[in-house]
Amino acid sequence: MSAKTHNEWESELIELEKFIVNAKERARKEQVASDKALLEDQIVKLEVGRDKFLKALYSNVGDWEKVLIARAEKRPYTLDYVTALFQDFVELQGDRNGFADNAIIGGPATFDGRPVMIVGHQKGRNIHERQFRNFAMAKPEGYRKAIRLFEMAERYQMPVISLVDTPAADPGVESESRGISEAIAASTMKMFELSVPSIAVIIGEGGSGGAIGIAAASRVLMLQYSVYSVIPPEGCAAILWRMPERGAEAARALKLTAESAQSFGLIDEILPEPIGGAHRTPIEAFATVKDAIVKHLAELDKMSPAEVRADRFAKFRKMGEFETVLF
Amino acid sequence: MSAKTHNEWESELIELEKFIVNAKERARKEQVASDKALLEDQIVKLEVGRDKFLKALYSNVGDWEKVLIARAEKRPYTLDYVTALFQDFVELQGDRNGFADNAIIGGPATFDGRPVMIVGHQKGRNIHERQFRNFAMAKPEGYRKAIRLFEMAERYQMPVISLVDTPAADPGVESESRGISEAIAASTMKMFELSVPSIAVIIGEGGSGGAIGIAAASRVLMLQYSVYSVIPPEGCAAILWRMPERGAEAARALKLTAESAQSFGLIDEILPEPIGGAHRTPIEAFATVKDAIVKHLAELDKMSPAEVRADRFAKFRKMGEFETVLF
Amino acid sequence: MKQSEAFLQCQSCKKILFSIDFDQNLRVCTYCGHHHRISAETRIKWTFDEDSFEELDTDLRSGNPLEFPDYIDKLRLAEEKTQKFDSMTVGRAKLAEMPVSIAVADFSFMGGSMGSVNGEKVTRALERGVKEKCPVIIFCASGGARMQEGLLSLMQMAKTTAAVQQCREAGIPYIAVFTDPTMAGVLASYASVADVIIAEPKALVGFAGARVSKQAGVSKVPDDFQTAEFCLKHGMIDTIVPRKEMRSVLISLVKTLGGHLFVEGGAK
Amino acid sequence: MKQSEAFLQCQSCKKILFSIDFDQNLRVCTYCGHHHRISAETRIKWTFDEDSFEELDTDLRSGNPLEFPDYIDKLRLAEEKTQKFDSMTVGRAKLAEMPVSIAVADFSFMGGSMGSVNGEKVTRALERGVKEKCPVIIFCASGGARMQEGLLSLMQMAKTTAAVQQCREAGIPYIAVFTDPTMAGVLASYASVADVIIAEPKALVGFAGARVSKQAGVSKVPDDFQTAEFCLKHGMIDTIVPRKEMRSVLISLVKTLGGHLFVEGGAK
Ligand SMILES: [Zn+2]
Ligand SMILES: [Zn+2]
Repeated sequence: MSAKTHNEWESELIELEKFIVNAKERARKEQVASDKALLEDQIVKLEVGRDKFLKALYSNVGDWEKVLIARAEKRPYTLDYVTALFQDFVELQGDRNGFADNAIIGGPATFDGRPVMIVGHQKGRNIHERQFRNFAMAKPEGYRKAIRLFEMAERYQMPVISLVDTPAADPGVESESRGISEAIAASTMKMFELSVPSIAVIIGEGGSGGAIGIAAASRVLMLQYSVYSVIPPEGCAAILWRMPERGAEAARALKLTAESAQSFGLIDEILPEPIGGAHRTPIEAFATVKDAIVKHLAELDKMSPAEVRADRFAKFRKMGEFETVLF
Repeated sequence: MSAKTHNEWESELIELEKFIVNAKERARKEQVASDKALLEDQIVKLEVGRDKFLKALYSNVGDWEKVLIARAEKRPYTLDYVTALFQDFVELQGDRNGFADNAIIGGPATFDGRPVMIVGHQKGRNIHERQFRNFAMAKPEGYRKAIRLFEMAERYQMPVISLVDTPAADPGVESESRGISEAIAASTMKMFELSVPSIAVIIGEGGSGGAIGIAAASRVLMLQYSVYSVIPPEGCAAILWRMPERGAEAARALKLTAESAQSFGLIDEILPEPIGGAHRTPIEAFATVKDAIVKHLAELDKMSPAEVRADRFAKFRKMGEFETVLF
Repeated sequence: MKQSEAFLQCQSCKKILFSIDFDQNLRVCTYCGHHHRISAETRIKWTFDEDSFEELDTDLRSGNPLEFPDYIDKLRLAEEKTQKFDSMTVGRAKLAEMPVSIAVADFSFMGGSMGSVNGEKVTRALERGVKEKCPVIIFCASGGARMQEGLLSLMQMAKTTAAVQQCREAGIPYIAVFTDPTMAGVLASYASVADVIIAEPKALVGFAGARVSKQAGVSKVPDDFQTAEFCLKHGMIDTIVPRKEMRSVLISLVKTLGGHLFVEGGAK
Repeated sequence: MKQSEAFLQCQSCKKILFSIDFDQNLRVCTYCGHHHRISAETRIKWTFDEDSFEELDTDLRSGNPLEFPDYIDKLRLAEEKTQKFDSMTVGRAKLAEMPVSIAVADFSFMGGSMGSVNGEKVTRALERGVKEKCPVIIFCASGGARMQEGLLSLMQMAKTTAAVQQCREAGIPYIAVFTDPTMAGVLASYASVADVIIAEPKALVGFAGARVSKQAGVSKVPDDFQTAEFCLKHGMIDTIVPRKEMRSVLISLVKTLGGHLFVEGGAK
């Protein structure tokens, strides 16, 4: 039986870590020197054990477990990257059409000494935040805000950095009535119009149409344990077998991992995560993402605006796998 | 005391016309030949009198009376012009953002053998139509639809013909919440972006911001008895004297006539109406409007796309009257 | 519709119709006006100039890149049933002598779902418009992206949308017609960014399947939710056109929006 | 605010404030946070680099083209009161050494209404951005178009909006700040089409005056109707920024959006 949440999958590790914390507390309080030394000795051994366990657990992460890691609530979210990697960020809000969205955030900032435009899905860590962010499921106004920011980026020659992390676009009646489909399509199309370079990083969940609306970029990078899928595995299982609980099986069938995406030529690079995942050592994940963006921007900087456009079109034009039949 | 409605102002004429119709009916039914001849003789005299009266009434139309004529419910509306002057019209609807507006209509059509894009305010003739058209007061979605049509006109090299006939933009809470101001401004701005020629004809009421949103054209023409104003005269009277009923006085103060607009260099041509107004002989008004559009399009056709833009900018750039003080 | 020789039953109002009348009325119920689904061939025959259609790209066939369970079986079944490799039929046609590039979907092939072949054919139809300087008309019918091709299917959304952008850039008008049903991945890509969107009456048009909306805890759903009429009311489509007027409306649109592409007697 | 030597009263919460504190707090009430209206000079002093402002176009003065009743009297009164010819103060300034073209409105001159002079000054400020390749910042405060100049005032909406279009075309970022109040003809023209729109907290922002909305039979009006907060909720502005953070937010925006205009140490 597969784990249902990231915490469940990591439960033994988490127990072990809790145990070590308690042991350290006991050691700190222990007055008798010999007992304290004994305890400290045990802690070292426990930590070695923990490290081994961690390495073992993360040396063989299954497709479904990647889904769990990608969704982990401890995982760094868009605003964590913004805080860590960018300066001068001013969040710009609103679609200028009557609505505001909190599942997609964005605005101009300085990155590595140059102006860029950031757009990204934002998840929440507690129930209040999650509701405020609508579980990172953007409504039409989120994509229309993105379009506005993309247009600004084009006018003022700022590369676009988009951070993708959504289970899906919002499927509610309101979103439907304001044209969620059109908003996604128009945002995707706008990304192809850009003559400034764009880089999309799938930092967590790349959830179908909700993701592609801000992911049609010059370069698409995926963190090692992020996932990118045409449909959530539970939804796939519900359609195939009428059993949403067979998500793990569907996850394998859907080939939603970074390796698979790379093997089909759909992404440009996999960004390795620290052992134990981005959530365990965020500072390393931030550095990896930063270096990757710097590197790819440097390559894209060599292109003329027309080349940037042509390169992006060519990249997506090739996507697809089919046979050609001879009659 | 000024008339309050167009019907009130024309009341004697309308009575006279009714009397003639009745007399004709009596003449038709009259069996006695001599009596019939007498009646017919009277009718000829009545008609001569009617023509004289009509000419006298319309030879001296005051500013306020122009407001009444511009608002007359018998006056030809946008769709009347569309039917009379255009072929292949397909009405395109929706702002593609969640909302539809019936106060502004538009779509592509053939005019004088060439494709054009039509955008215009639409009034209603009965209470049901008037409500459906929101009294020609467009909501944000009306201007956003216009923007969409302007963009299509630009892409497919179609001149824009806009027909202006609105008391004002919709001032309700819904319009405010969806950004009526932004919609008007964005639509006005989009008109300046166009490199295709544009012609706006004020066919009735040119009501402040509601009008300008679709009237920032290469050429602005006004029908003789249409009005174009920064504020409805009643609104002006309410602000100035706290007496909306002093509209006639305000109408004179506001200088909202075609002659005045022309004298300040704000419009390009006054299109004369038939005696008795466009509503009395619409076919003549249609011909006048058609000829004027053909003529101005022919002039604009001589310009390159860049010249069309530059010409429009230069035209509006000059508008304004002020003094320069020497220190 | 259930067919029994000379009679059949309307799928909507369940009234009994004569087969001959039904076809003469373009498979629109004479009682309730329900527009029944039709094949791509029938659609093309009823819409474009007689014998003007030239089919292209018939050699594209889906593989099974993900080795997705049961996919190949489902594909072969659909191929056998329809004698085609995909739901999309594409090629050149004419409307009142004006050349157009067309793509016409047939829902009966795996629910019109968009996999690599589908996306490629749509992309080529749009590109053909750019290359041959003629307007593009796409009749949509799809349940969405093809799950069995995973992320490859999702990328068809980006690929086809990019092709629409190139049409815009090149001044090529693109008209989409939403037929029953036009959903999800197709609606959220090339379908919704057409210059002009026409829908057939009562066509189902929406982003999320009813199941998803229900899961999302959607309680109050309007009666006309996810219909063409709902879309029109919400400004998402331009107009609803009954099947029998479709051809003449398309002619007007191609003539006006495509006017810059044509000179007297043919393409520039 | 009513001033009586060392004390004054907050216009919103009516609490008594020390004049010195009040100025040090940028005329924001320390109790309720109400942002009181300030003059253009004060605004410029508190926002831009010290002594960087160079005022321009001070020679423009309104005439009375329509010979509108009482207009000249009202104008002369306002001129006397403010020692200016118009509510708009325009010129060059700097933000953290970066050159900007600015226009700052003062509501106390005839309610900041936009006549020919006002429109001309805004237009010139925007054009200056294009000519001198620097970002444009406009602080808005206006009741709307100036009725007394009739159609000439309405055309200022088109003229100023056209100037914004030219900024966009030339790659010149334009930031608008809505201060209390930003209404009607100004809101429906250059103000609303800025790249970035910032509002001061609780600023009145709307299209139709309360009187018009009432005439239109508007019954249910939300509590925050026509406030900056209402606009933010409805996606019409980017952010609400308290006066004391305004300078630093503007610096970030000019630095990022205007980055392509600057090289180390000054304008390109
Ligand atoms: Zn039926
Ligand atoms: Zn206070």
